[in-house]
Amino acid sequence: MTITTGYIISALLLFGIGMNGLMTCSHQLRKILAVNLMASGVFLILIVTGFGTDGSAIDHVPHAMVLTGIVISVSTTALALTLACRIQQRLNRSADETAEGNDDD
Amino acid sequence: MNGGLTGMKKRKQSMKGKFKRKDWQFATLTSLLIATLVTFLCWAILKEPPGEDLTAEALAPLFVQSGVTSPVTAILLNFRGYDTLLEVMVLFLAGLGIWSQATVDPTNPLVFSSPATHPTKPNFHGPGPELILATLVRILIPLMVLVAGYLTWAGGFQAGGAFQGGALLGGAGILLILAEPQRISTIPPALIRFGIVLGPAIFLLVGVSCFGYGGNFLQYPQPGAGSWLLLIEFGAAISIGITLTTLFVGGRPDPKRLKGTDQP
Amino acid sequence: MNQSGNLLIFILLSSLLPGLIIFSLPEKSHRIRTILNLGGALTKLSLILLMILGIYQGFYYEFRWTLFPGTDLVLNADPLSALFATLSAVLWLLTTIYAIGYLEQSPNRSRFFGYFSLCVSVTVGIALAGNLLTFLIFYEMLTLTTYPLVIHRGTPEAMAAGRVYLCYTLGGGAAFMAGVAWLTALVGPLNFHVDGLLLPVVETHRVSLTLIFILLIGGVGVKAALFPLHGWLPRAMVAPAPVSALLHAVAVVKAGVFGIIRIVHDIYSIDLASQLGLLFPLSLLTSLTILYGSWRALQEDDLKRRLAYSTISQVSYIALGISLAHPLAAMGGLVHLVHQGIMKITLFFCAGNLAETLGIHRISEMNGVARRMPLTMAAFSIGALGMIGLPPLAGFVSKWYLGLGALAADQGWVIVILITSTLLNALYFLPIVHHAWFSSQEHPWPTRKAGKLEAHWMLLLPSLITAFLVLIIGLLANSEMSPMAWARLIMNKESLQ
Amino acid sequence: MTGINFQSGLHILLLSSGAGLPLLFVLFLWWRPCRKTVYALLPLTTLPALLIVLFVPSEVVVEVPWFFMGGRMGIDPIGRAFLFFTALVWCFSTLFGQASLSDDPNRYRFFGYFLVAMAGNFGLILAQDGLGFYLFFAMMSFAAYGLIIHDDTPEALRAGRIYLGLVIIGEVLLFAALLMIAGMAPGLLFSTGQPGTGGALLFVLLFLGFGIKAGALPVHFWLPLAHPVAPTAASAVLSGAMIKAGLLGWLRFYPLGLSNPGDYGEIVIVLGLIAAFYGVVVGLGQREAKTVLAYSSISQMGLMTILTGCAMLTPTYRATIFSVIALYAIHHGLAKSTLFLGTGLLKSSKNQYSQRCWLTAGLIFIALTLAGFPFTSGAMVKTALKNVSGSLAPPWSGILHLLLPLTAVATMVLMVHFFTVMPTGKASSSKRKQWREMLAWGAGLLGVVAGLRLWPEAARFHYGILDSAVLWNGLWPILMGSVIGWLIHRMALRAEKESIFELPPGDIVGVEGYWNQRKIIPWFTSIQQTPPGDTQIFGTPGFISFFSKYQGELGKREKILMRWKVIGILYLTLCLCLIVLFAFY
Amino acid sequence: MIEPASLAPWLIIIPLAGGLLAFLLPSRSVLIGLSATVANGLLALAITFYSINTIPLEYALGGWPPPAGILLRIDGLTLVMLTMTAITGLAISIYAQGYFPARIGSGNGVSRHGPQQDFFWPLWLMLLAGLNGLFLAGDLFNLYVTLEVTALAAVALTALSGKHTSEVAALRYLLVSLLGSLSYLFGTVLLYRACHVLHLATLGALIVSSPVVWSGLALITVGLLLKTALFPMHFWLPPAHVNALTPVSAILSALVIKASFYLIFRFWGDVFMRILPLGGYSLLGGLGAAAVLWGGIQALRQKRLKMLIAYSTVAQLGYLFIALPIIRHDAGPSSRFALVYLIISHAGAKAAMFLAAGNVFLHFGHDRINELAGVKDALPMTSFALAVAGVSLMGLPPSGGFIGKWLLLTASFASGQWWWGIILIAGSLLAVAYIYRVVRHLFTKAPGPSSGKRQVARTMEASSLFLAVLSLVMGIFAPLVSKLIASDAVSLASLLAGVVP
Repeated sequence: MTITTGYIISALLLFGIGMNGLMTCSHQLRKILAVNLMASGVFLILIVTGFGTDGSAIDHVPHAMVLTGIVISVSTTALALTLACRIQQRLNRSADETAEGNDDD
Repeated sequence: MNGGLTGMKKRKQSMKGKFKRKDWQFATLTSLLIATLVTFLCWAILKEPPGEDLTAEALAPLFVQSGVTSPVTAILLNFRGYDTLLEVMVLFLAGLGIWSQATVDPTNPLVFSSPATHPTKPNFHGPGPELILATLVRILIPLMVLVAGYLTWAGGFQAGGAFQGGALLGGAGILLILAEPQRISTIPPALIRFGIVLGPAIFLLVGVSCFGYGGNFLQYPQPGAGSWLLLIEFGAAISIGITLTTLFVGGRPDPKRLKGTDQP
Repeated sequence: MNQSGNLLIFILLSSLLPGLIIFSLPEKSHRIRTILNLGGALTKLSLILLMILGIYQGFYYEFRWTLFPGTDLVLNADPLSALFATLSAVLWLLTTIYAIGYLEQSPNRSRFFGYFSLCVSVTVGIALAGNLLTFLIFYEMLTLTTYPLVIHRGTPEAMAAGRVYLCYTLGGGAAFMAGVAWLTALVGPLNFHVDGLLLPVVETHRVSLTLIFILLIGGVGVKAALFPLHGWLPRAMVAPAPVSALLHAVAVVKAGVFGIIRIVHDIYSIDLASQLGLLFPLSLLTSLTILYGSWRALQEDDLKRRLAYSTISQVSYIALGISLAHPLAAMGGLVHLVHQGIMKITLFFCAGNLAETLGIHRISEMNGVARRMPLTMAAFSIGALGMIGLPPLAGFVSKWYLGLGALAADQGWVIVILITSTLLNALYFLPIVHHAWFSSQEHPWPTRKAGKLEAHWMLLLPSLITAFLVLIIGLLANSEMSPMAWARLIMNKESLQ
Repeated sequence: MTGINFQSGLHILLLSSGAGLPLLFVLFLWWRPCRKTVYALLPLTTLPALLIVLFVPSEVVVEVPWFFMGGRMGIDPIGRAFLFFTALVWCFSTLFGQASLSDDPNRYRFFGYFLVAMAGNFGLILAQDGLGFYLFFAMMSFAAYGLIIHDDTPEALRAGRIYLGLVIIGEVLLFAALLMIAGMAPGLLFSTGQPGTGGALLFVLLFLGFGIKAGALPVHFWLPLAHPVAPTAASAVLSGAMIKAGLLGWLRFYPLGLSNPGDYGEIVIVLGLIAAFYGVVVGLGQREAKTVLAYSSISQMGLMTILTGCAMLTPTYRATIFSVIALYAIHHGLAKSTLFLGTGLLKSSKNQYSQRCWLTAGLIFIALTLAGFPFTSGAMVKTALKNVSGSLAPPWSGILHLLLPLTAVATMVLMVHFFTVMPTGKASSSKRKQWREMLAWGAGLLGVVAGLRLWPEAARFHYGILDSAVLWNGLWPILMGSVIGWLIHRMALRAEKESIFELPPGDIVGVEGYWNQRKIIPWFTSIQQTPPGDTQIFGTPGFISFFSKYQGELGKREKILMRWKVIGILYLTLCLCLIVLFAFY
Repeated sequence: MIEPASLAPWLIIIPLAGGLLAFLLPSRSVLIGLSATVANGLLALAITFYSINTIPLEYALGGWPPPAGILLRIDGLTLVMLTMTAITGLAISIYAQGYFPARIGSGNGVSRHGPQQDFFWPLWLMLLAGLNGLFLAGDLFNLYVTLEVTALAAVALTALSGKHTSEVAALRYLLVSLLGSLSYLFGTVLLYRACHVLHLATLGALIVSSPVVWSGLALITVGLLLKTALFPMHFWLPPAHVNALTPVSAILSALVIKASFYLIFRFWGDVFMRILPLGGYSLLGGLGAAAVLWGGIQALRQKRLKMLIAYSTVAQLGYLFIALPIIRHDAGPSSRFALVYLIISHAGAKAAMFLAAGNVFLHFGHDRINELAGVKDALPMTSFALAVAGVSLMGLPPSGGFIGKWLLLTASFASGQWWWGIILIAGSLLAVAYIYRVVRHLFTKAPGPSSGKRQVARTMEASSLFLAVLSLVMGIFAPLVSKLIASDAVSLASLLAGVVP
């Protein structure tokens, strides 16, 4: 019982930290990383759900769900990062133009 | 990618001063709320008596019909095959979304190396550290492909499968991109598109063909289920590999580049 | 028993279809548009006459379309709805002729006539509505179809008037919807022909029934231009003459009063309403409106605004008749529905003629106008005298029965109201007639083309016909086919049921 | 209507054409091409009325259910008498008017109104039910307005406006009265025997309603204003026939409406008396001939009011008193209209001396008949009046016995004053027109002379036997009146004024100026530009101004909501709230 | 006779296959896209027609019985949503087919807009597949995956327009939907821990109220509320809907928003109704009421037409949430029918309005409300579509919106919660105010000659008009829809047997 409680508590902590990061950081990249943290927290709990009382894995459905979840979070993170990069490139390009114009920035 | 991000950091400092005071209050309030939520969840989950596992009991007798020994793969491809189909579609969708975003020219040094590290040498192929990379590519890539193949095949009876194999292939792809951008960029985009579409298409076709055998959608004919799954596994692995590489590149190949106009 | 419900649908479609077709017509296809308009009007009239014959022989028409088990749209024809439907159909035919003449060269006529026919089909819909939900639907659609007509000219004042019009009518519509919803929640579907709908609920929900009554009358009162809610009517006079003629004298205003009649007679039934003590405040309000309308009409120099205020006061006669809770008074009110419609539309036609041919808008410019346009002014005078309530004309008949009903319901004070309002009517109508006939011309007017009629024949004919109708209805008040006899039939049917 | 023989068919035709023919002529007048011919045939319009009087028996009643609330036309004894002199008066006035207005530019308009008024007058006499009576009464009153303001002079317009105001008030009062009566006697039929249950309010309404038309005291002031301004034919008809309609109204409605008319009889008699003397006193103060005649009509109507009072007091003698009233009406109607026609003639006979003396002789004769000179219809009416007053209850018979001769004196005084202010010819008109007017006037004179003789009813009052007492009773009031009149004239001559004291015509109406200064009427009908959208309860400008005030505020709120931090907190609080709600469910 | 349930998977297969093909052959993407949408439309109608009186149906994917395999569930609500998505999607595709050439033809070359068209169709088809999958899904985790597919496709479509603002909005939208779906996933996990079953029907029957279940349902609900942009958390909707391409913003506001609301309605109105607290319903209702008022007021403030329409979406969503407490308290099917009617008519009207706004923007180059005077002469059909859609949004008869509002009003009064009724009426008055701001310009005369730049294709105007008229005359189809919903109520009655009123 103790192994799973340890996993559960750490998973919840991960989820909490991830959510806190998502809500408080204003930097795009930090937000995306925070989302990943949350996702991993959820996946950890999902895995633990499959474990029986004596730590041996009885139910494999959560494991399948974790696999699906991981792939989904990879794709969403990829899309998020691309968007973040394009926004940043556009900001830099406009920042450079303004930099040449006036150098206060 | 990190080249772009450094610019972002620069702009960040200038704004820092303005939000100092108010941020602090929001931050503490949010963390306080999250803390309460997490503690409540801990309490709830731990208090929970283990209920009897309906799905596991229902699944146990059916594993033998799944055509695959490893329970996870059985669930993944057979019992909840529809989920996996959609999951592959999600990956395809991510690739689609990234391709719709922008065009990227892999050979352009600015993209993959930040100016700070390689200010002087525009060309990538000179002697020195690149030599290590070149040899690595020559040795590792074939090995990675072999292991990926094994992993995908091993999925049938132990942990492994399409996604793990695909991930490995993706890694090989990224290595190739970093080492040989010119060679990679010569691949015609149509081929890349076909590669990406291959996996999901096979999965879909197999599912539809089940109708032919008189079953529901994704209901593989009983005796040969294993071989159908294997077919899906390999198709998926290949397209996952290619998709992951395009996800890393971050855009669709630049049509101008391919028409032989060599400006960077 | 749906003997021939589709007759009712044909009546509705006979103006709906031409309207939709006209919308799509290009601007210059004048001929087709006129044919469609007049054809629609004539078919509608003949169908309604057919319906009246049917009703006479005790035919029962009903058209039922169930939206949802428990809420269904019902159209059926009873004498009261036949009365209002005939009035709208007849006056629509005349106003269409008038409008064709009036809008000779003006822009976007297809849009105008499209909305015009839609509006009439909605009015007939209101007339034929079988339950309160159908009435609510058509009532709200009336706002939709009349708004574009009010702002037809597109000038800033028209837009401002349109805005005020929308505020009032939609506010009223919302209140009405709330009331109807609340009542349906309490009692279930509210069919007009089922008696004693509210009886089971009277003891327990006395307060909410009163609140609902206030909501319903408030909602319908906006269109019936009761006192606090009448602000939109004078301002809507910026609309072209045919609009103010048909809509603000007949269709929109009468729909409001028709609503009051339905609510008091068919939903609440007279004895329940009086038992709840609702009718006396209503009669007070309507009397207040009568006096206020006439008093404000006195102070208006613009002709159409004066007529608008007089409409406000005249319409409240009908509501007063209904609120006196006596068959005679109700008969007076019902027949005034027809009489006032015809008289007021004559006045608006003549006002339109004056504005169109001589460009006269203000009463002070009307000195000696009868010499220049004798026929129009004759019609105007007949209409005006009728409004005052001189014996041979239609106005007297309804005032007479209102008085009788008031006396029979021992509400003597109502006669004082009738008298003061007749005096006020005289005070604001007779000077117009006097200046027109007897004083000399002060303003230069466009010269009259030799040999031609004083105004376009299409403008003149409707006004003369309606003036003649006023005379005939007044004189032949007792004959079988007159509105008076029809009102009597309604009352007998009411008391019979 | 089936099975009626030819004769009753004729009666029905006559009855309906009594009021119908004049209206028909109005339509033809309106139609431009045949105006000339219609103008020539104008006198024919009174023919059907005369025929009705002569031929139609009184029990024939035309029932027309579809006509305006069920019209009933018929002729009863009073009606016949009234119709007799009304028809004659309208006939003579038409002849006179046709001649005098032959060259007037808007004569067709005048005769349009003239014929409508005529139709109204005949109609109200023939009508056998309240509503019919009210309908024709209104038609007549409103048409008379057109006659009064025919000359378009400022005074005419002023008189017209006052007349119209009073007429409308009268209409409204009668409307209320009829409603009350209709409540009691549903069909409003005059023939029904049982009495009504109306009280004081109904009496006041009826008295004032018809009093306006009959020139009863408080509401008489339109008469002296209207007569001088109206053309001669119109004023003749106005005072000759139209005033009597008010009287007929009283006679018809009092028995129908009032529960016991008796207790109002005294008031009516007193008012009648006051009117009789008041008319003469104020008449003396006038300078214009027609105004004097108007005031004499008021005093004569006062006498007739007394008679109605007597009828109300003694219901048993009602029939006889009614016939006496009828006689008086005939006598006064014919005399007064001929007087008016004569004054009109005098005005336009500038230099035909012979014609003038003929006229003056005729006028003097009529004045005498009015005053009750023996052997004339006046004497006969005076004796009838005395009989009636004799039959009254003690207190009133004595008073009337005393006062009646005095009224005769007063009338004579007024007549004398009338001759002193008789107009001298101002304008001369063409020979042919002059001749036709004289013809009309002559017919009138003949009517006055022979009128009552023809009337069968009159035989009962043993007309003019030669015993001395009756002669003296007839003569002394006239002599005394002429002496007083002459004395007053001399006093006026010494003071170089036409009359001893000056009174504006329409005595109490002078007060109207008072109203104008006080700005009561102007405020009431002031035409000022109303503020746009008078009650701005729902006016959206209010809503928009309120809204724009908070514009900035709302914008800021929305921006705050845009930030992630805030959303995060809201998100978490919402989640926790849900959990708490779960817990407590 | 075709067995209706067997048609269900095709509703997912066809769009997926179309998406793959359109990506594979970019040059013929338009043809593939259109044919796939048409096929999907026909299929949806066919399913509705065949299974009208045999619902609710279930289709086991892969042939495995419920607790093991994944189930597709078809009941009245699903059929209605499928048909709505099919028809609206078809109209939007017809519009898009005309839209892209018009943008390309506008001179700044193929380079920028060419690929947009190629990528629009595959993304749209994937979104359609996601939506159909979501409506059909009968499995809790499967819902998560379909939700993810829809969200990803929507974000990619939003970012398609390539403008900086649309990319920022797309990223924010993505992060928001990630937060939403992760909470949803977490909720699902917790529910799985409690009952170890993913199949909705059995889950609904088995579930027992316990702290884990509370937190699971709370997380699911909050995640879905965030994705439906209910009042306090609506910040991401206006920028995303406004800066996207016109057909995309129509898809987003008419269909994507409805998907997450459908889930909330499925959970709160159907599956978990038995154990959800009454306080929860009134909380949602309260938030809905706040959304109606706040959305209306903000819509009044907007200067641009698209922003106004976006905020009107926020307001109209408020109505849907107000309906939840009424459904909970009202026994009969009428309030349920009313909610469905509001959803359908809003979808039609909102899509029509966005398409019309797109036409205006395309033709005039701007959509500032105060300078819309010349619209009537330049684009008659579009102005008529705007007016008709406005009427339907206001909820004036004969539109479907009116019938929905009317039934909701009567249900709220019948169930004694009159305050929802008052909010409904206040909301419709606010709607009148902000719609009036737009419609008013249709009747004023254009000041100068209309300087329209680009010619708007007839099909584009026709499709927006078709949608607007459809939502207007929705009243007539009522009996058909009521039959579907009525049968739902029956199947629900059994489930609710034990419900404490």
